[in-house]
Amino acid sequence: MDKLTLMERFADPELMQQMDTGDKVVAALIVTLLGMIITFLVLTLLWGLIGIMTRILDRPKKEQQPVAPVATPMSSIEATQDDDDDDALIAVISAAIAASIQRPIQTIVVKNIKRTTDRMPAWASVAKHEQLDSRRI
Amino acid sequence: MDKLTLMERFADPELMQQMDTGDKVVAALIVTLLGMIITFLVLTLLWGLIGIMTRILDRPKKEQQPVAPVATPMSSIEATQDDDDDDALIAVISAAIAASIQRPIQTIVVKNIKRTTDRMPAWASVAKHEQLDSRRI
Amino acid sequence: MDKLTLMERFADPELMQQMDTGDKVVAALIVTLLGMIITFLVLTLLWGLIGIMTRILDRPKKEQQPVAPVATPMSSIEATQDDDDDDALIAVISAAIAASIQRPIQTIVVKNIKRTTDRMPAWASVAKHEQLDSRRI
Amino acid sequence: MQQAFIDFFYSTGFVAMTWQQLVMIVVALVFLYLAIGKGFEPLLLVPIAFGMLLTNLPLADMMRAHTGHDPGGLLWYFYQGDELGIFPPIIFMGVGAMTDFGPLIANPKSLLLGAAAQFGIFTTFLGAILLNFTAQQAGAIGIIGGADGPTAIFLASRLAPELLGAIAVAAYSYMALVPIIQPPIMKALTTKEERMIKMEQLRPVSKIEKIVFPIMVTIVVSLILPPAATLIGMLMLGNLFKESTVTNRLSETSANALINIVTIFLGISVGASATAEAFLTAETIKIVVLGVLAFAVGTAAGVLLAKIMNKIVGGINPLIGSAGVSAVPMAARVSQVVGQKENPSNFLLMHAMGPNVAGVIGSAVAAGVMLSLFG
Amino acid sequence: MQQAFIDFFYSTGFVAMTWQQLVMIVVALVFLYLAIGKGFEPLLLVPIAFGMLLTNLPLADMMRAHTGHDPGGLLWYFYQGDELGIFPPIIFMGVGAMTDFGPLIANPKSLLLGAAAQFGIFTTFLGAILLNFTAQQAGAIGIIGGADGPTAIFLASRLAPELLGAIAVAAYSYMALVPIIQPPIMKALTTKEERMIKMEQLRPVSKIEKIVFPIMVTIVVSLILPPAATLIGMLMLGNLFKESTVTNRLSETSANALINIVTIFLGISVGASATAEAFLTAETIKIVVLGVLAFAVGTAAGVLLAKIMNKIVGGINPLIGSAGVSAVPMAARVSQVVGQKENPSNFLLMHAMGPNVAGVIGSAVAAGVMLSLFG
Amino acid sequence: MQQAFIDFFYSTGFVAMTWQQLVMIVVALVFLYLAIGKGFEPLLLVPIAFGMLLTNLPLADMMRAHTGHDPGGLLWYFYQGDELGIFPPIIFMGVGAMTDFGPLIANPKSLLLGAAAQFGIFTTFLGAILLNFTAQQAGAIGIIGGADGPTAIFLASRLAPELLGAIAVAAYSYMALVPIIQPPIMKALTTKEERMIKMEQLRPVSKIEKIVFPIMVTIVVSLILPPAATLIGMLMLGNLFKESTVTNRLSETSANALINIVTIFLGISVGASATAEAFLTAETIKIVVLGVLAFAVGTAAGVLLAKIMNKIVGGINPLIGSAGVSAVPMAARVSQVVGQKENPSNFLLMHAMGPNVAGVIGSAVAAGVMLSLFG
Ligand code: NA
Ligand code: NA
Ligand code: NA
Repeated sequence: MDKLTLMERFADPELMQQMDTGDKVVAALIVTLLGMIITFLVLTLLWGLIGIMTRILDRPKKEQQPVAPVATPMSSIEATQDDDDDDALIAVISAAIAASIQRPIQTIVVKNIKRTTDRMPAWASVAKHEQLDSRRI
Repeated sequence: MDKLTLMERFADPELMQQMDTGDKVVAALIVTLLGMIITFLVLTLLWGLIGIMTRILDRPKKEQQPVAPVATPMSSIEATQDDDDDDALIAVISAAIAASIQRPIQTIVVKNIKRTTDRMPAWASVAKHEQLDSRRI
Repeated sequence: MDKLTLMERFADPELMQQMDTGDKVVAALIVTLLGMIITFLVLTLLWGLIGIMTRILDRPKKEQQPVAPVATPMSSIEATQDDDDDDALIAVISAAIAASIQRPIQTIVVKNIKRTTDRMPAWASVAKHEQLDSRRI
Repeated sequence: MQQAFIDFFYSTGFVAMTWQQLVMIVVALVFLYLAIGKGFEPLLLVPIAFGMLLTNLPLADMMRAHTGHDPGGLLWYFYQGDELGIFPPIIFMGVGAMTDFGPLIANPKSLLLGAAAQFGIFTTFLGAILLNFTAQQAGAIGIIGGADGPTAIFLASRLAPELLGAIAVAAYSYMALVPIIQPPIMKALTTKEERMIKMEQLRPVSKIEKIVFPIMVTIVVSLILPPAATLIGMLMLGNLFKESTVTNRLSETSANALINIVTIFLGISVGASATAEAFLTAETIKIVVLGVLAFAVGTAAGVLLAKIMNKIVGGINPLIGSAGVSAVPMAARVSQVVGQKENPSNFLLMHAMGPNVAGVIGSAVAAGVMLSLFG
Repeated sequence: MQQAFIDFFYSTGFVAMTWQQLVMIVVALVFLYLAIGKGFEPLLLVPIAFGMLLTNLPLADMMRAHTGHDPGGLLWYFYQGDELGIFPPIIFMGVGAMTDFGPLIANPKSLLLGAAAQFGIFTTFLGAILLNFTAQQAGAIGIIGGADGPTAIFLASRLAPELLGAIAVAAYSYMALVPIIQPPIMKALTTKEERMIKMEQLRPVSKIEKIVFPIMVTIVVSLILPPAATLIGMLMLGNLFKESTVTNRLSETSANALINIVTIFLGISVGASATAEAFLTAETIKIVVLGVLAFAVGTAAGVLLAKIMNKIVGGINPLIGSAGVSAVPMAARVSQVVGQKENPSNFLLMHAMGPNVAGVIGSAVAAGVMLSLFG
Repeated sequence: MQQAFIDFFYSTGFVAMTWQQLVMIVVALVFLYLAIGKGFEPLLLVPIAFGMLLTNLPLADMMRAHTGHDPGGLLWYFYQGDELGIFPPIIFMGVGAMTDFGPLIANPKSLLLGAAAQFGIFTTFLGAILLNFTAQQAGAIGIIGGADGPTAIFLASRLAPELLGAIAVAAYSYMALVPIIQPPIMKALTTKEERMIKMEQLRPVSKIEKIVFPIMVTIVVSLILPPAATLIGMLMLGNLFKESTVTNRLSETSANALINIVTIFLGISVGASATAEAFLTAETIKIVVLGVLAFAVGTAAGVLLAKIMNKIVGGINPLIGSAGVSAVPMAARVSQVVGQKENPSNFLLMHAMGPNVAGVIGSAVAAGVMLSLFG
């Protein structure tokens, strides 16, 4: 009886009950080995592809401004996890940082916010307009 | 024919049609009585259990700060029923007004914003963080 | 064979395959004509009904303030398409104040906004109240 | 060509319309007017009335069941959520996530008032039996007096689906009419002195009590009345989401997006079950009459028990008894308004919220009794 | 062990992939590029393209139907909402909750332009018949010219489910291309003087008119064309939620959480219906060609009728006629942009919104005609 | 009358309750305490525990299947979303819309750590075989070590639905216990010097990389492991919604209303699958033991590979290896906290997020292997 048959019996709940422990362990070890090899294989392949992707996409963009996560001290790291264009949000992140590093929140003061563009404001209204844009849904 | 059979016949839509009005009324009165007794029984039991719960839970917590409902004067109650405690909402509505009366939004300059409390400001961002925390969902 | 039968055959996917191109074109032309006539008929009827509706509903309301759409310059419309959010909220709060105290919006400059209460700020709380009102859902 | 037009003409709804459908369309328009123009329960009456309009448009056939290859009408799909008893408990979860049981925990004898006000349910049951309804139908009709829309729909879907439309419309209509139905009864049964009674401030309720309460109620009520477990369980789960404070995302969603979505589907499809043939019957008229009876008796029973309790222990304004019918929070507001008319410095709202939320539990219990006997 | 690896190798998608699937994956990637890189209708093209990608991954079998004990693929469950005609009307409700019919009520002769632009639908129908499609298929293909995604999907699901993927993809693609397809046609059919015409400011529309309008349209259109009741009814219900102002919670949810959820499921599953075997056919090519014809004819018809109306009554810039195809609000913006190029002080947007929303009604009417004849 | 009361008494749950149900109710209360009182994964444990409570209330029968004319219990309807494999992928979409793969793209060798930590899955598989589970059950049990709730539920629903309740409860419980389970293992396997290693700043990742990444992963993983396509595809679609920035509405809804709604339904119904008869078995105890083994082995494997990698290429703090088990973001936080205890100026969080999100991909891959072999 070769291993193909072993695996086949192993995969059938009823036949599997009739296997002796030795066969079961062999089959299970094959699964373990196969599983770990495939897992490493797939994730290593992704590693390689990320490398290729980075080389293709990132080179001509080197001059561009960095978009995302820089390994910085805790504070700015936390900041990058969210929409960094949102001051209120960043404020909240600071609050979280303050909380996690056990410092009084009052020490974080947003001193001055100026709005100089004609941007439409808010939350709700953004959604509304985006909806209008996507009206043809 | 005892009442068990009466109730059984009453609960069967077809047999019930054949009952005379007297029997129906008797059965309905039993339902009324039974129903009111059970309703009172259940809610009275809850009353008792709330009493026990309060005695167990509230005694060691007497020093704690009160958490909830105090009989409030009507004025403030009504206030919460209206949306007037919510500047922000009105703000959004006003934005629409501002837009419809063609005022350039640049004319609104927020010069200085200070956060002095430990309130999390924001809406979306609170949710964001909570989501991050619960990422393993 | 009259046109009733023609249309009936046309509407049956199997019989339709057996029709010659001439018949198909005639049927399709009937559909086109019928379709356009009905479309115009329905929308023209709506035009008439809107006219009637306006005459009935709008006359006693002539003095009321205009509610809606004014032809808006493109610039400001386009502005609304971007979703920059953050504390523009505060800007909008000014608009709200302006609206509620009936003053032109340019005159309002929010110099300093302090949060001094532990109030729920927002949106969310409005919804809460509205929900309470509609609790009997 | 001419023939095609004639054919088309006969496919229009004008030709197929019956006078019953016309009547129902007018009824739908009246409900829309009451909801939008008069502000009567608009969140439910607008979808219900619109559903009623859509379902009575001749040939549109939007309640057509899905069979074989025919895809079925849109409203029929929505209606499955009512018929299978899925939507009302979800709404109850949202309601729980909006409800504060604090006033009830602070003053648990309110529960008696919430029980008394269910008397309307059972007297109406009796009335319905006399009007020749079956026991199942009578139970579903009686529950209108519970002044609780989802409970009424849930019970009707289980006991008398053929009456669901009429029962739902009656329940929500009377809930909207609470400020008109209740005050005369309240005044007739109380003296001026009673109405002027000021009540003591309620004690603060701790967070832990508010967390334990929904769990306790779920277990106790479900053990005594297993058929009430679905409604009570979901109500209390929503409340637990809220009071635990660690599941804000879930309580927010229960009380917003989810309840709104379900309300839309439930409202439209409940209205859609009121087709001309199902609605324009003698039964509907009987249900309408029995429904107002249910409300009136329930209100009276609540007020009278509060009166008696005041005689015995004192310090209870009988006006809060009427709030026991549920119709949260409108019935509690009626107590407040009527009380303040007699004594402008009297603030009964919070005290009335106790019986009010007790009434929700009370009608779920009554529904459980009906299911237990006739389900 | 070795055998196990060989078995595993044969279970991978690399081995099973057909060249057709590869082509479809590339097509999906191109759509993703257009949606994300070029901003063409991303809210729909991203989920559609991703669904197209997922469905063509060999052996993943995500469109596998649920049968017996086999649970079925995820995308098949989503697809039921399209196939049973549930999702498009829900999207229409959300669209209604976002739409302002004010410009149409203020200037109701816009309705004629919304009617004229449906000419593209019917000429395309004719074309499709000549290309040997059945009447049902031709009707579903023609509706691409309505420039209304949910209407196209709804009609295709009823008349020609086998073409749904191709029709949906064509409809949304061309809607995204409106700013490219329309301007040359608009310029070719109008003179510089016409394009420079300034239009009078629209009158304000009262709240009561905006409330009555959706109810009236529902009744009138549904009576004339019962099969259009589902789409028109839900569109107008959403609008009523919005305009009544007493059901803000419902309009907010319709226009946000609910429409977004349904858009995700509809988008993915519509894309998923474009499997290689269903999509890579001669029919798809014909549909793509017929679709652009539909858009072009509809645009031209709208402009030409506006031209004629201007000749008769004056004061109408023919550029607003093209907006009658729907594709709200993009077609109206095209009118604005083309108009402003000729005369920078010319603001046509609001005037074009009238024909634009009329076009939505118009295509629902046209869909109703098709369903009435061939459903 | 007396008889009626006796009958009623026998219809209460008190009479019907078994001791097993009582035990389950107590277990549910303990879970509620852990969730609310101790803050362990409350967003899932509260609904799971409440579902467990409801399902074990005698006679309430809320998991009763819909058959013929019997409408079925509420929780059974919710459970269909688990059983048919619909809910977990939707949750994965929401998770994708909240995940930032930037740290992984910036440091792709994290992927190896995300692979290593899956070793716990396969050793647990071996253990489960030795404890006499079938291969299907062993696969579903092993995946607990993936520390990924939706993956565990998805796999259990496909391979061993009879164990779904126990597996889900074990998976979420251990995920909640990550801060307790992992640190001792991490300390035992590393030296103080290793724990003090500071890591280099991560490079910035461009928007285009973040957009291409989810598409690439979907295609590659699905081609190698077609059964993983559903989970990986939905995870990556959610991420694409987020990273493309042109579909904000969809990512917002995926990550809020939609995931919350599905979480409620999934949580309640997963808990509800833990009925007394299904849960109080020797299997559950085995699963609980195997589950903690899976976590421990996975953690150790991650740390050990990180140690080896540090020996080879240097600059890698082995503490980030434990984050490879997933349990995002708690496992990454544990790395941060443990690292900072040795060296207060050490910030490992972002470096640990790489293996952490890689672990999500890793367990989906492992699940795909199990489905491929035993599905
Ligand atoms: Na009640
Ligand atoms: Na159109
Ligand atoms: Na994992």
